[in-house]
Amino acid sequence: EDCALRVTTWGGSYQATYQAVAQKFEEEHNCRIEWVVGASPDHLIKARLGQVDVVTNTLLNSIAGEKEGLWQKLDPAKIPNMANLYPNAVHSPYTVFANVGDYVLAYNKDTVTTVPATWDELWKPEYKNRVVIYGIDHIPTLSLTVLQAEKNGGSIDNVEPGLDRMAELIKSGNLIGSLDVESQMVSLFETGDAWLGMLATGRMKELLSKGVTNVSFVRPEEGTFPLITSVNIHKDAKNPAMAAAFVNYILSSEVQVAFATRNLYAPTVKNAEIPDDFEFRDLLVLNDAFGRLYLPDQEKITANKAGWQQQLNQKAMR
Amino acid sequence: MSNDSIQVEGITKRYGAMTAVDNVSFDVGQGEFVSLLGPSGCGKTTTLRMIAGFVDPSGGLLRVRGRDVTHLPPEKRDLGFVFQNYALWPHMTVAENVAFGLKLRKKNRNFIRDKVAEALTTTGLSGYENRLPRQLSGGQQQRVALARALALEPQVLLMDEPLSNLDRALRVTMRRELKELQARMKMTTLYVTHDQEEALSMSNRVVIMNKGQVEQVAAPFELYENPATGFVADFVGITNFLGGIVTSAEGGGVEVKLGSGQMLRAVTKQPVALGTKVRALIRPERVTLKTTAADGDNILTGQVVLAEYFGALLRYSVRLDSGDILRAEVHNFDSFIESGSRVWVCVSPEHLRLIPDERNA
Amino acid sequence: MSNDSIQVEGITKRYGAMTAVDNVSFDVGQGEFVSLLGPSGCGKTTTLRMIAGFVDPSGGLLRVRGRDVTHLPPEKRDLGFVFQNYALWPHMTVAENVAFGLKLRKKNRNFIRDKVAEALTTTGLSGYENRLPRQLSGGQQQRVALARALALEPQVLLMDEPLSNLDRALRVTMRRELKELQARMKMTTLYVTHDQEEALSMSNRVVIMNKGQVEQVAAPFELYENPATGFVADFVGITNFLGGIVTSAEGGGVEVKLGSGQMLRAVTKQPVALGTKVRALIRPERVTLKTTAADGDNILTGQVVLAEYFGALLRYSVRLDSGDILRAEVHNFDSFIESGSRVWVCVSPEHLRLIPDERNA
Amino acid sequence: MTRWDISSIALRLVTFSMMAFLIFPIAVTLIVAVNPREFVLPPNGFTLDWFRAAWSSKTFLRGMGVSLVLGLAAALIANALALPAAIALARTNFPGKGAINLILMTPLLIPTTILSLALYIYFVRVGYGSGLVPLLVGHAIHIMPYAVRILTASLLNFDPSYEEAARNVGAGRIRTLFSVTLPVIRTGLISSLTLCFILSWNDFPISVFLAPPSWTPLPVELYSYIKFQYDAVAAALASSLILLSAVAMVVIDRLAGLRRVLRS
Amino acid sequence: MTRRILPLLSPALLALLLFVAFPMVWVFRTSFNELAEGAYIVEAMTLENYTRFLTEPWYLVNTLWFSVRIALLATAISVICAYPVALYIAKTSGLQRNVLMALTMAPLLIGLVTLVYGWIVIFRGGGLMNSLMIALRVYDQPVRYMWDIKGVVILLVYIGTPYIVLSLLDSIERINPFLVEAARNVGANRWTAFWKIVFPLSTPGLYAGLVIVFSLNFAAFAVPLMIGDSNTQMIGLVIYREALLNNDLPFASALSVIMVSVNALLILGMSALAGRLILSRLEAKR
Ligand SMILES: Nc1ncnc2c1ncn2[C@@H]1O[C@H](COP(=O)(O)OP(=O)(O)OP(=O)(O)O)[C@@H](O)[C@H]1O
Ligand SMILES: Nc1ncnc2c1ncn2[C@@H]1O[C@H](COP(=O)(O)OP(=O)(O)OP(=O)(O)O)[C@@H](O)[C@H]1O
Ligand SMILES: [Mg+2]
Ligand SMILES: [Mg+2]
Repeated sequence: EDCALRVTTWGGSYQATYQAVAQKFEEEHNCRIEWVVGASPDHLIKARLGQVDVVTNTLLNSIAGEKEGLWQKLDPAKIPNMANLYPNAVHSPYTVFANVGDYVLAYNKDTVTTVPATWDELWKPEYKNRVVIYGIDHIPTLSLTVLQAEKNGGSIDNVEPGLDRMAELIKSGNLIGSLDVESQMVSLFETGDAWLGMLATGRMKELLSKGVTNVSFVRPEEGTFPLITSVNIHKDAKNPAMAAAFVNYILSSEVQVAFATRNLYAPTVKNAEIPDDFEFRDLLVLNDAFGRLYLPDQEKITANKAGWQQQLNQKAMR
Repeated sequence: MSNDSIQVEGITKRYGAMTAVDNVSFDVGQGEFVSLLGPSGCGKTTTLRMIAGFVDPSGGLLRVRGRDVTHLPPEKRDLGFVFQNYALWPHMTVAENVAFGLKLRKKNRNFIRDKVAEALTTTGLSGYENRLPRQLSGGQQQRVALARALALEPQVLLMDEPLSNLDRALRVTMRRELKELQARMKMTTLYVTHDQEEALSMSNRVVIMNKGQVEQVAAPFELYENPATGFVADFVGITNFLGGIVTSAEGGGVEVKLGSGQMLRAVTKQPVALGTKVRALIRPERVTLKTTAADGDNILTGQVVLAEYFGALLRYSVRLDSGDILRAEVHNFDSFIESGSRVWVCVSPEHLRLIPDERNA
Repeated sequence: MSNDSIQVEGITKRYGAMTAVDNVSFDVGQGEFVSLLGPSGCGKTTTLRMIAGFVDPSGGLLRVRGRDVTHLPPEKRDLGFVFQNYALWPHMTVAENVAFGLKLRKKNRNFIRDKVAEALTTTGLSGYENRLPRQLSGGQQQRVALARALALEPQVLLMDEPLSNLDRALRVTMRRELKELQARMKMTTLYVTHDQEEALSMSNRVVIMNKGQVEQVAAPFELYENPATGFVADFVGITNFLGGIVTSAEGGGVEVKLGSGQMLRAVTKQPVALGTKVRALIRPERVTLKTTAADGDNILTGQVVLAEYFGALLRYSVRLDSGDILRAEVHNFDSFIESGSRVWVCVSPEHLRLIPDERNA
Repeated sequence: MTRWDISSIALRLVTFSMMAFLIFPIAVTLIVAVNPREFVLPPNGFTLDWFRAAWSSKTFLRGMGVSLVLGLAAALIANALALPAAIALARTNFPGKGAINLILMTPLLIPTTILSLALYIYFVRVGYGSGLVPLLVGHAIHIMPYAVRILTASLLNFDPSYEEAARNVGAGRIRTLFSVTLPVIRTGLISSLTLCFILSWNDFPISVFLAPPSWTPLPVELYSYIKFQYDAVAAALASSLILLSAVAMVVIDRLAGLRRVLRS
Repeated sequence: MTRRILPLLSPALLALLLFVAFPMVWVFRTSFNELAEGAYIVEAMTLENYTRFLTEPWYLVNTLWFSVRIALLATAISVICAYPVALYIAKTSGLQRNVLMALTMAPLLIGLVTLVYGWIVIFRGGGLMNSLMIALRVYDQPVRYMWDIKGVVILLVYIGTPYIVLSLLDSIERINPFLVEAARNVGANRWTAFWKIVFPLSTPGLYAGLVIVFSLNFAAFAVPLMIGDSNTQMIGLVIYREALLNNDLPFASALSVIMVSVNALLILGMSALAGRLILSRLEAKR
């Protein structure tokens, strides 16, 4: 019989890794995988419409989907590899983390001579028009906002001080931009336009492997902001058993290592062994680094970010 | 198919408040050649376009071959048409323009080639096969438009001033060719022209239009010799009008007293009532001018005010003593009469026509 | 400004391999009315367009008002122009079309309004001010084109068949109006027409063109009575040609032996050498037809093969016994000669012209 | 009348500066595509690696194929729908014409993101969630207003007597359309088809939502690629496309030129 | 009349009904729903999404009015750039014409996504544009183009221009050359002949191009997304963000409804103006 499993993925290298490892799964289970390629929001929309079985998601999407009741519970009996997950890689009975990257503080070694130790560096006046961050509705920037709120006497429930700091940053003229397209940030570091800024580890690797030697990175003392890939099974999955099998496969050390070495997304299972000679080992958020991830309450962020953005816009523009 | 006639029954076309064609009726019998003649803007083109189906009539009925075609699409009417503004397809060569209709009829290639060559020869355009319309002179374009219609050998042919841009010599030739073709093929033909000579020489009958209405439908000779209205008399050929009142009428002889008091004698076919206001019509070529005193019936005196030379003819304008201007044409002349000369004007009673004076009726 | 003349000196226009205008020279003096007359496609429009500056000449020189304008842009030439295909601006109303040139000259509003009204009245278009060109009949559009040029009161006016789409009556009126306007304003006028009657009646001189070349430049009477070539004779008016050889020439009297052996006598002004091959020209209106035997000079016999009625004239085609076809026109007639009748053809020696036979020279 | 006067020189100047403006970034893209290290100017070397990578990527090649087929099909469908409407709009005046005009523009007024999302949801609801139909319909409907506008503009300058002449010699409406109307408005039609094709070729939001798994058009593939992988492969791909179309232009010109020679 | 028009219009109208009107019903309905906890959609009947936008001056000024202004500005510049090009191309033929056409279309053919490469190289702080301008002494400090509204406008112009060239070309080409000659003859120089004859007669094409490009600009999201930054609150981008990044479909739907209405009003205005000025005179009725 014709077995097909619909799995969402982002395009490009993520899909490439997926495809490379999926071949084995397809053969073993005699089931073809149909890749549903798209940007993160598409994944959610397609899930809403019941067009997918296994959803590779951002955590934000997973949370929204949970609230809408889109997912089915992940059954550890059918997904034995769940047992190997780090405890904080299990978000809920519906959502687990497939892999994790983080946003580090990248800097140009030629122009930033002392290694920055804190995210506050971004505000320093000497970096006028030299700083890049993600767009203000992206998770790392939202996290930075909450972080700043906490550092300035606020909290996630009183984010005003954080917003003020962000507005200050915007108005300071330090920012080259707050960007939506990650790859542009890479090129800004490459050309030397950007001296300091957030960068996902995956992008950092790209820079390094291109032979860019004057850009380095640091994980500031406050911690870094995680980039989480979560995974869900749709409640109306056509073949739940096969979906569970695939999730199990994603959590296998083989696939975990593949994503780590190819895309720099660190494993979320304890039993994945990264080769010691792996060139970019430092870039991976391994074992204990997990604990240092700055992960404010995602649900609160989700619920409030629209309001925050609007406030920030007003603060920054007036 | 045996009855290739056209009937136009009370057809009307309004553009907003303005009536371009007003309740026009006439018909063209099988194989007949009828001309639509009238002044600029009188509705000739509009009438023709309604028959061809390009303009929707506001009212009235059209029959072609006995069939009501008032609402038939143009391509179903099977009528040849020559456009006043040529309407040559700009993307096709001369040959392609002419061949298009034949191709639609799925004729074979050799047949088409021959017919195209024939039509182009008839219109004097051999050698221009591969030109595009914009590379042709005005007259050449007009001939292509004609060739395009003729190549289809239509049984019913409508033409809108197809020779207006041709020189006289070519026009005379084309006129002959057309007439001969029409006679040979027994084409039912409706011909719009503003050229009375063309209308008179080619037609079996002529429809005179004025301001959207039909003034008279008659055979050429009848039209010229017995115009129904002053408009027709004036429009078909040149006419002198002299207004007067009938003072005596006995048998065929009638006496008219002109405004100036002078008397004119006329021979009429229809009886005329005594005392009717009439206009006496005199064709210029019927006027004889003498530079010496003359005697007899219908002699008026006057002075030549203008002499125009047209090669084959001399046209004089004479101011009669009554003040009226009278035109006289002289053919086959050997001497000029100088402008300013005093002249005696003679018109024989047989050449005087009387029509009721509709101006103040 | 006192010298509003046009000189055309050896102007030539080639389109690829084809020469549309070939080394044409003539001139139009100040206030003169000159017509360009010739068959369709002979290069009239092209010549005019070169003078106006729309077409670049391939060679030759153009002077207007004594100044070399060969490479001047059209708007600097200050010439009125009436287009053969009207070229009305479709987005402007009739009044706007006419007013456009005046507006460019920065005239004040009242002045413009008056001039527009005047030009429209002259062309019989009052009441059509607010129509768009596509809402007009062919003839009306042509008159707008004329009004547009006249409103500017140009000192030099070029017109390309400006009356071709008008009915005869209107044409005659417009012709008069134009001529009168031209005379009053002393406009230097070059007038393209295919209508010989128009050319002859309006012009001071006529330029006859054929196949891109000038055949003759002459005053109308000269042209008609003394055509330089067979082409001119044939094109200007209708002519009968009879070929022969001069057998005796004494003073003004010449005897020509026709191909058929018959002798014709002619009176000539220029001396003719004995034995020259000539063509005798006879204008149809100079031919007298008799149905009874006649005697005297220049009598030929034949048979009427066609009788055409044109209202004011009857045209007969007579097959002479020699086989030649001879045309005769009769004006002021009272009876027809039936087709098939035997006739005697008389031509007086004064009405016979001789031209060298260039066909086999 | 090609004389050298100020206005024609100015026109030429403006045109050529505009051309420079239009191709400047393309030229830069070309340089980027042969530069071993992207974004660093002046170039620090020459490489065809990016081209090699672009042309050995099955994803891109397939994406290109999909976009090509999709673009052609969508352009044809859109124009087929638009042409009759354009004829009605250009030829006749009828009550409510302004409204119809606007209605025909609606796909242009709605943000593409929303339109495609709505279309996607709609198709899923009516049971055509996957397959090619939604993708094709989405593209065609989105580009239709462009076709309507351009064709209407074309037809406004069209002399209706050309059509009358064709109808008169016996061509039906359809035949007249193909033999006379379309050839006469050729430039407009080609503009419209080209524009429609290009719009479809470049479309991203509609394809993202409506493309079935194995039919991903090029822009989606490209976007997914550069979102995570920022190298000059995309630039190389773009450069190849420019070169290809340039070659096609020359070839078409030669062929068309040849035809003209053969004809005369 | 309707007998002749309906068959002509019905295919397009039917397609629009099926594939625009019906789907838009859903959008309209969604605009009254609610986003709960910033995450999931709850069926509701609330005007909240509309009032949130329409009662907030910040949105009205910085999003709606801002988008209209930018779209108008970019469209106007595109027209100014495109017109001479179309005029020039209309006069050429053969290879020259094909090459010019290819160059004009090239930006469209390549697509925005890849072109951004080139633009970054040109626009960035020490990029070609700044180097050139500083060398030409237009200004002496690098100016920001990338991630700035200047860059957005330049790119919108860059993309809009070819569309206008294309739609103008046909209208210009079909102008009967005699009409220009007639104008020159009554004393119009090239410039006047252009303004009084060529320009009015090209308005159908110009209008087509205007409407297309204005709508494209007004709804633009890809350009502001890639070239702009958070300050570039073009409404198209806001909708995109709300719908796809914030999952706020109800708000995005409401914004879409507002945007469609505004755009429709603007286009109606433009068409009324164009119709009044010229189009109605060119309509081919006999
Ligand atoms: N663009 C062109 N390319 C090639 N030949 C042309 C072109 N324009 C005109 N001709 C040719 O040049 C010749 C002269 O044309 P022109 O228009 O001057 O004739 P015309 O004397 O005005 O004729 P008509 O009385 O028919 O208008 C014609 O044979 C015509 O076919
Ligand atoms: N679309 C239109 N709108 C308004 N009036 C029109 C329209 N078309 C024609 N007319 C008017 O209708 C009348 C008749 O026009 P038509 O073209 O039939 O005249 P015509 O007899 O062919 O004249 P001509 O000999 O000048 O060609 C004219 O007065 C013209 O102005
Ligand atoms: Mg007419
Ligand atoms: Mg001519």
